[in-house]
Amino acid sequence: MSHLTDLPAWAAIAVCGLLLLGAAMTLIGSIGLLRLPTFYDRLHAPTITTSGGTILVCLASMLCFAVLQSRWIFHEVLIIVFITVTTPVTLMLLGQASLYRHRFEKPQDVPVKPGPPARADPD
Amino acid sequence: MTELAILWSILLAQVMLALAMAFALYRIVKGPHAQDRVLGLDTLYINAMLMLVAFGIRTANTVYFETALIIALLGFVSSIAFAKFLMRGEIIE
Amino acid sequence: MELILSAGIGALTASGVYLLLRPRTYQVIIGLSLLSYAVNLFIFGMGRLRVNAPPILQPGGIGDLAHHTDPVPQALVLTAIVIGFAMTALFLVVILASRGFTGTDHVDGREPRGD
Amino acid sequence: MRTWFPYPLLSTALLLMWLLLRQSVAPGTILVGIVLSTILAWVMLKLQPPRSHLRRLGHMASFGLHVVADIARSNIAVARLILRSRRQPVRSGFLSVDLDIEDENALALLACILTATPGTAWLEHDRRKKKLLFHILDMDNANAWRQTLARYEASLKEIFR
Amino acid sequence: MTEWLHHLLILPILVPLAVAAALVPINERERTLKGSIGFVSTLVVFVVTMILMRLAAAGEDSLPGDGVYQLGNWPAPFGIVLVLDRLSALLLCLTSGLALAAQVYSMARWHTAGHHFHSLVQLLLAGLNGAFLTGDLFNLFVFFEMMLAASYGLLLHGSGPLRVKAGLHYVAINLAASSLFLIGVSLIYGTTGTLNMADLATKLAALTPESRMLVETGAALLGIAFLVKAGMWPLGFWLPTAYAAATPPAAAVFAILTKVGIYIILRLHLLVFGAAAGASAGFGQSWLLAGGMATIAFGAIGVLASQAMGRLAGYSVLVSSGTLLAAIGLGHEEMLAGALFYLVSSTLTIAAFFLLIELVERGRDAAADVLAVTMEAYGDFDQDEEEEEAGVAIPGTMAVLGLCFSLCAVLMAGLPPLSGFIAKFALLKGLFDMSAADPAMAISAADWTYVTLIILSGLAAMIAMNRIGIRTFWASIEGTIPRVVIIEITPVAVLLAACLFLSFQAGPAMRYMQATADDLLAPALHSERVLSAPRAGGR
Amino acid sequence: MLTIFLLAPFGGSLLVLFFPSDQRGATAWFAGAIALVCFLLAAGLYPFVTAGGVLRFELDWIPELGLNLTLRMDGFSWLFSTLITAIGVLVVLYARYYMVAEDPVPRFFALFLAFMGSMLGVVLSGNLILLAVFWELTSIMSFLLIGYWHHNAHARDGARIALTMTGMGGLSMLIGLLLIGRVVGSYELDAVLASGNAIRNDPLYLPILILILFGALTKSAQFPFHFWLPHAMAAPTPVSAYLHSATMVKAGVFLLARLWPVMAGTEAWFWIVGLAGLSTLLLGAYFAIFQQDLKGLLAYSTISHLGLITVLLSLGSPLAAVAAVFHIVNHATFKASLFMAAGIIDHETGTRDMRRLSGLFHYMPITATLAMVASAAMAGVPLLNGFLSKEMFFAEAIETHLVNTLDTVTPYVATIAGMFAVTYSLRFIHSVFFGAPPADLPKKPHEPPRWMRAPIEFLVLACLVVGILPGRTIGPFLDTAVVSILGDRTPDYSLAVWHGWNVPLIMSFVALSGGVGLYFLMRSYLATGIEGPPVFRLLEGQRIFERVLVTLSWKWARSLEQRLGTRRLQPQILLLVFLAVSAAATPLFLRGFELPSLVIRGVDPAFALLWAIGIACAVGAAYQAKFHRLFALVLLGGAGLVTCITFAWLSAPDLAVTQLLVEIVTTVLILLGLRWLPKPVQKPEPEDIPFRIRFRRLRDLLLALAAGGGMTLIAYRVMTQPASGTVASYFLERAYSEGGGTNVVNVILVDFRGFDTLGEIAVLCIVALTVFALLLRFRPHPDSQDIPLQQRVQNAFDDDHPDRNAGDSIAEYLHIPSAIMRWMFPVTGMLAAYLFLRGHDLPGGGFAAGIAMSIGFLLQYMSGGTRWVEERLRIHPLRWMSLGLLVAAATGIGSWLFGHPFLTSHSQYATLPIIGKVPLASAILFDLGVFSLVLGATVLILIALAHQSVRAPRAHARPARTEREAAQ
Ligand code: NA
Ligand code: NA
Repeated sequence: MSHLTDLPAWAAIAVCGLLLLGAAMTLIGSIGLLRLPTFYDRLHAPTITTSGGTILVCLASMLCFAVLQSRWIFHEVLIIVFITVTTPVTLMLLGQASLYRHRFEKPQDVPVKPGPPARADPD
Repeated sequence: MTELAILWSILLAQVMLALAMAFALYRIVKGPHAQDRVLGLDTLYINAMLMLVAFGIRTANTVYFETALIIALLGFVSSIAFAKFLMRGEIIE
Repeated sequence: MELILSAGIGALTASGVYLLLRPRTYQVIIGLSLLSYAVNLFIFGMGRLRVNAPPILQPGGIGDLAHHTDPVPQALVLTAIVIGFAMTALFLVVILASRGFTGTDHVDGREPRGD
Repeated sequence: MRTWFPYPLLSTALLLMWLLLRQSVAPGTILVGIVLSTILAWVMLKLQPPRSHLRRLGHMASFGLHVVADIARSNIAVARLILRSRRQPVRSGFLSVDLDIEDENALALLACILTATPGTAWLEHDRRKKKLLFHILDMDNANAWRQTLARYEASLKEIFR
Repeated sequence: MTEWLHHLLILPILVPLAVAAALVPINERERTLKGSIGFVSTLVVFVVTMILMRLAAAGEDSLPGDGVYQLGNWPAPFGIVLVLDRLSALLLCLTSGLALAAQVYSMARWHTAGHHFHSLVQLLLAGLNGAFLTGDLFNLFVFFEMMLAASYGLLLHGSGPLRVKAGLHYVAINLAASSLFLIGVSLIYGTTGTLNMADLATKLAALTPESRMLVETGAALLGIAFLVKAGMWPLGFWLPTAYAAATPPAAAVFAILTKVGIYIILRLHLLVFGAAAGASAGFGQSWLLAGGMATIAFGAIGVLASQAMGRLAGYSVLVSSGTLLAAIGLGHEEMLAGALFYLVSSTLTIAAFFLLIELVERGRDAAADVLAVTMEAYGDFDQDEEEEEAGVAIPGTMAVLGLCFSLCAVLMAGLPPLSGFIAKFALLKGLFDMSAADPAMAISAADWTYVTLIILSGLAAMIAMNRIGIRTFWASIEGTIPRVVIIEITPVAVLLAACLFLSFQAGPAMRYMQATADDLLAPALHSERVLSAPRAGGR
Repeated sequence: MLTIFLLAPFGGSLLVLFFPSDQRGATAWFAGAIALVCFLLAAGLYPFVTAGGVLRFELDWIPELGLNLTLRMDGFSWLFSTLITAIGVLVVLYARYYMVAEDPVPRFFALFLAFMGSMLGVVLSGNLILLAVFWELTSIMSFLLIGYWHHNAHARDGARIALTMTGMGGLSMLIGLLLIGRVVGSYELDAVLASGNAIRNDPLYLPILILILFGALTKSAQFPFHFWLPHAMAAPTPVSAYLHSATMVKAGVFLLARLWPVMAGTEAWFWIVGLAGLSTLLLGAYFAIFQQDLKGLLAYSTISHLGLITVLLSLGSPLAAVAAVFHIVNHATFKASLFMAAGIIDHETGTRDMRRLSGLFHYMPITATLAMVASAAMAGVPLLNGFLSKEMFFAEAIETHLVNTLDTVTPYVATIAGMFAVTYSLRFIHSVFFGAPPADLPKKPHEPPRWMRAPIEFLVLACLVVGILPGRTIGPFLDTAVVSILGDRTPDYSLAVWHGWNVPLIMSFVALSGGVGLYFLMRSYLATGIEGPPVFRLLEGQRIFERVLVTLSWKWARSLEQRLGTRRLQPQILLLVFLAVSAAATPLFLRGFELPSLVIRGVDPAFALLWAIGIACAVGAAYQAKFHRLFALVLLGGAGLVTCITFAWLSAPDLAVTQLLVEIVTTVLILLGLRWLPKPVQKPEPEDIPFRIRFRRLRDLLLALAAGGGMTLIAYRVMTQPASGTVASYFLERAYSEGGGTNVVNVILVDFRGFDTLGEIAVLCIVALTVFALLLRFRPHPDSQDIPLQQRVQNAFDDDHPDRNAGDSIAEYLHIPSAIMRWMFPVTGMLAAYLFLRGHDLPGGGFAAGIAMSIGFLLQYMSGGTRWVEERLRIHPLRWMSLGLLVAAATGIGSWLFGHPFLTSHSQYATLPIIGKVPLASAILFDLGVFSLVLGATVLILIALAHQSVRAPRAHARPARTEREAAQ
């Protein structure tokens, strides 16, 4: 079902290794999401996936196709770049939204707004 | 032999990625905050994207790359829409 | 593969239908979306399932069903997705308008008596 | 030149993206890429994004390498933290630091870097007070993070000036 | 020359589509311009469909390209083909005629009630024409959706709580039905490997039992989807509410919407599940019969129970649907021509009635303040109150309205001598004649039930129209005379005149219907025509 | 000739409509002239119909259905035609004076002439269906005539009841006639009249008989369908005079006589017709005695006399038939004159109430005399025409026709009815013209105008002449009529005044003396002034009928409508799903569905896990959609993502791409909408949920499981079945060589089945327009008009701090993210361009590109807000849409130039300098149209929805501006 057997052994090992490592990092990231106790802690978990996991898996893919098609082209780079650029947006917005909600609901748990002191009960 | 090893390791990688997706789903279901669910969904998207890349390696076919690329570039749009909704109660002001 | 996918289609259908029968407009729109996933997958399945046989030919090549999956259901699903998207948008706006006029999100435009 | 290519860096990046996507460096592809990236840059002109003037591209490369190394290190660190978290709960917390960067693009880049680095999460930046609130997973490393941030700040100020 | 004539087949779809597209960016302030363009477009379509009907009447051989138009020059069953025969030509003509009337009517005031009215009418026209013309099941779905989407737009035209509530139900039910449509079509593709109706007809007899079972399942689901559109009891409760809530010109065009469902059922029933279908012949007939009869009964009850004319008209649509469905379900070939005649006559009548209702109700004094409330409820004219064209209170307005109303009543009740009567007479004659040649074949209980229902539904219409007519025209003499613009009453008059024409020219009309019925009863010829049509040019 | 005869009244009717309404005289003269012409024509046609002659005329109408305009005049129809036209002339003349100047007479005379024409049509029809046509026309016209004074509630009621009753009868008769047509094989009267035996021996005879009799008896106001007739009195008197004498009610007996040769003579006929006739004869006469209204009395007398005619026809003997025909004529003459007399009395005194009238002889002696003669004819006094036919009736009544009770009682009933007739006739005369002078009449009575009386004079003269010299006057005409019905069965009969002392004469004597006696016996009772007969007064047919009608057609109909239908959505969808499941299950069940053996082959654990997630998402979304909307939306996204991965996994990269993009837009769309929905209801405690709701949920759950299970079974069944030869091979073989692309899916979309795509983008266009139009009229509910809570809190925070400006919170929130999001715009554009250009060869295409680009716009809206974006970018979604649809259509039309059908694709490669080979498939142009439309439509939908936030809080301030903004 696949032409992966056409890979030379070194490449095959490298591809498999990178892929497994990437998958493992991703899994660890998700475990973090599963295990970490607070939202702000969990906010860190996906970054393992987006940095470690994505880079490793994409490297595996690049290597694989580069060897298979004998062309040194890495369009997976785009995935890495895009993920790196877009994830912060999500996380920043989510983190701030969470912060706002916490300040509104349980102000004692989170730091007040840097700058002027926030009212405990804004409404 | 190599063939078998390759297949097994890719399969293992895919199962790990699927498990990662399952954990993300757990976070979606468990919450407890809305932001946790959104974070879970975002992670689910990224895991799914990696799953696709892995699938591309497994089938040695590059046509699945576009989907992964689009997740990478545009997958965050729904997440930030959620985030903005949580923050402001509406997403376009 | 077939078993898993059919079970998935069944679950999506059942969830969608259940929501379709519920009284809140939001439930109905989520139900319609789920149902449209199920239907799209069903149409897709009618071309039989194949792994790694996308209907993309080698340049200059002539395809056949032995090496490629059936492209027709895929084309149908694409059309169905687009139409489904359009209809979701329309339905959404209709339920918003209904809410605006009636004040309730009940599908009948008024809260049920005695419930 | 400015009228044709209002954002040279953007145009270049877009062209590069185009070439990567098309997986080809044939003259035709390049030509189409140049046309497209030029058009898109013109459209971008209407959105009036903040402009930045980049200096010292050499410095940028070394900065990049540093960042990659940092990311790799924290990946491992955080992975370990997660895996042991059941036995030994993480000690996380908020950190507020002064951040004296004005350039929006530099700030955006910093945000990307910090977010891409596991263990830190950019939360809130106050433009007026020039303070950044971020969250770190391992409070034991708080000082290390402060130093890293200061280093990044300095580098970015070098580059965006 | 013939080459160019061939393209006539696609014009009924293409002209309104392109015109609609062109109308979209024109500013809404230029409503008259938009309306005029739309009118010209519909007129062109009407003329084209008239030509097509004339050609079809002369026989399929005289049609360009044998009446088959291969889109993209791909032959059936691979590509999508448009198939013109007497039946589709008839319905095309009817559709564009109705659209023309509705369009003229709307230009007096209703097109100001919201945006993009004329585009939506054009798109509805394109969708309807496509549904009547296409020979491909999935393409039928697409045109169905086009038609439905446009009908959603037209139903919601003018907005307001009543329309929106009705629209919500209408959309929800039709979306569910569309899912069934998709499931049915894909199931049929999955088992037979084809989407072309004519091709399907040839394949059905040779299917394995398993495949047959699955195809029948698909067909059953398709049937439900069409029956929802046709308003069969108990799937059509949405219809009276929705039709009554729509603006008059929209409702008038909607008169043909239910007929699309019936058209497809008729087509598939005779083409695919005809005698040549082997073990599947006559599939679902008893369901149609029972459902159709229940629909007549329910429609008649609703007609009696209606206080408002809009609902009455909506229920009349149901009666009309039920009559046709049950006629198909009875399976007497002799009734087919009568059924087609009935279809045309009842559609024209109901459309005219929908247009008339608003004119009549405008003048009702007692209802004036109620109307004001409904105006509020409908949200009419709350924003776009433009300079109203001077409503000329033509002398004898009430007389003209009364005359039109009486004609509608006579037509709807099936009283002589108008086409409503002729239609019912033709149906019943077909029913009684079916076994006259063979004395052993008695009139069955189902036949008697059908006859009774037809008669009773006519009676119900008579009683209800009588009641409402007396209340409106006789009891409230003090009511203000409604301000009716000539271009509002003209479409009504023209539609009714069409019924009169149909009554006096019933002979030629029946000949056409009979020829149509003969076509439909020869599905093998149809299939062969579709599948063996030559491709244009050397490709 | 016959056509002119028939067309004249209808044509005249149309012309009369155009007379000005104040020209009473001219209108009447014109109408009278028409009627006179008709009468003269009829008279002139007499030579053609003597001695069994028949005049025929045939014009094709619907030969396919055996329905032609066959007109046929024989002696009988000639007699009727003459009667109709002659009395028509007289009534017009009478009406000229009767109608007051204010009445809009053109309408009256138009209806009158049309009615006359319809009645002529009934008698002249040579085709049964044509007869039915005219029959119903008489019902409709009489309805309009009775309701002529529609401002009067009685007139409206009377008209309605008349129409309902006779209309019902007509419908029933139609079925009967259709059945005759089935038996005979033709509707032509000649053929039918020749097939008497076939009809009587057919198993369908009884249904035919019942159906036709129902029609005839209702029309002739026979018991128990008689009650509409008295109420028809609300009509202007000329109308009553016409309807009750020569027309309308006579149509029923006309039909009985017309079909007498083919239907009569059987036991069933005898019983049904006889029983109806006898009871009508007796009851009508009895009721007539007790009426207080002059016209009411005459109406019941009409009913009674029609009963008499019916009895005669029921007997089945030719002699009786002769008597029937004779009495039809006689009754017409005296009844018309009596009605006119009653009208004059009404006209001159202002009332028809016998309690108020008396002693009028003094004021109008001539009218009184005329009325007396006419009533004498009605009572059957010798030397008047009524006496003759009544004698014939008595003679037939004592004959034995069939041995049964009915036949035995006939003579007694006949005598008693005769007695009653004398009584009411006497009452009519005595109470109106004799006695003390009238006290408080609305008007002072005097003789009517000369010409108003003329018709009565003429008719009374006819009564006398016929009564004295029957053989010389009516004899030959009656003979002509009778021969045409009976043919060679025509019996010998004599029309002499004196037949010697025989039983009928004794019966007449008994009736006369008994009647007079009865009148004087009852005077005291009648003087009490109670309206209606004792006992029966309480049993008023009309009221019962009204009750039944209201109950059936209103109360029951309404409750049935509610029971059998619903206006709620949930039951409708429940039914839909239930029927769909049943419909799909039926073939499976009937054809023996067998589950294919479960073959677990190639199960991929990752795929299985993927779907475990998908299923969990779906079920979770179903569970949460009511109480946690956001949660459900997240889960919906999860299910969509799994669907997307599945498409990619199973060799459908195009689907994966499209599904993903649509998924994103849909999520954003629903989030945009969430703001306008009310707060979700609070989740109740489980024990608080009533049983009814639990039951409903369980029921819905079971149905949903059935639907889902069914889909699973069918899907599995088909997917495990080997594929049959599909059309797909054709596409795979030709996609590159003839379609010019390697991505077969895209080639199908833009070439093989490009027409689908054209339709699909049209759908998108329609929806966008609808959404846009609907949102322009969007009125947010007051609850959601305010800005959301979060924003209020944040705005308050900004306001409360002196060092912050309004809007700082959001600005800070988006500060860095928006910098990144802005740079994403050109990147998205590049992606769209890429997706678009590779579509024909690799996954992508116009649709995907369009959606991707619209997401680019969406991002800018999210980061900068509506105003910010629209100050910088001028987006014209409507133009994009229009352009897209036009380009796609124009590309299709382009192929006409090459002599090919619409949408034929032309692909070739052009070699350009530097760029090299470029594919120039017209399909790409088509795809460009798709791109443009999708971009425009998606952006329009999203922006229109987003604009509500801008517009809502200030909806009243500046609605126009935001509309304009949205329109751009
Ligand atoms: Na980070
Ligand atoms: Na008196």
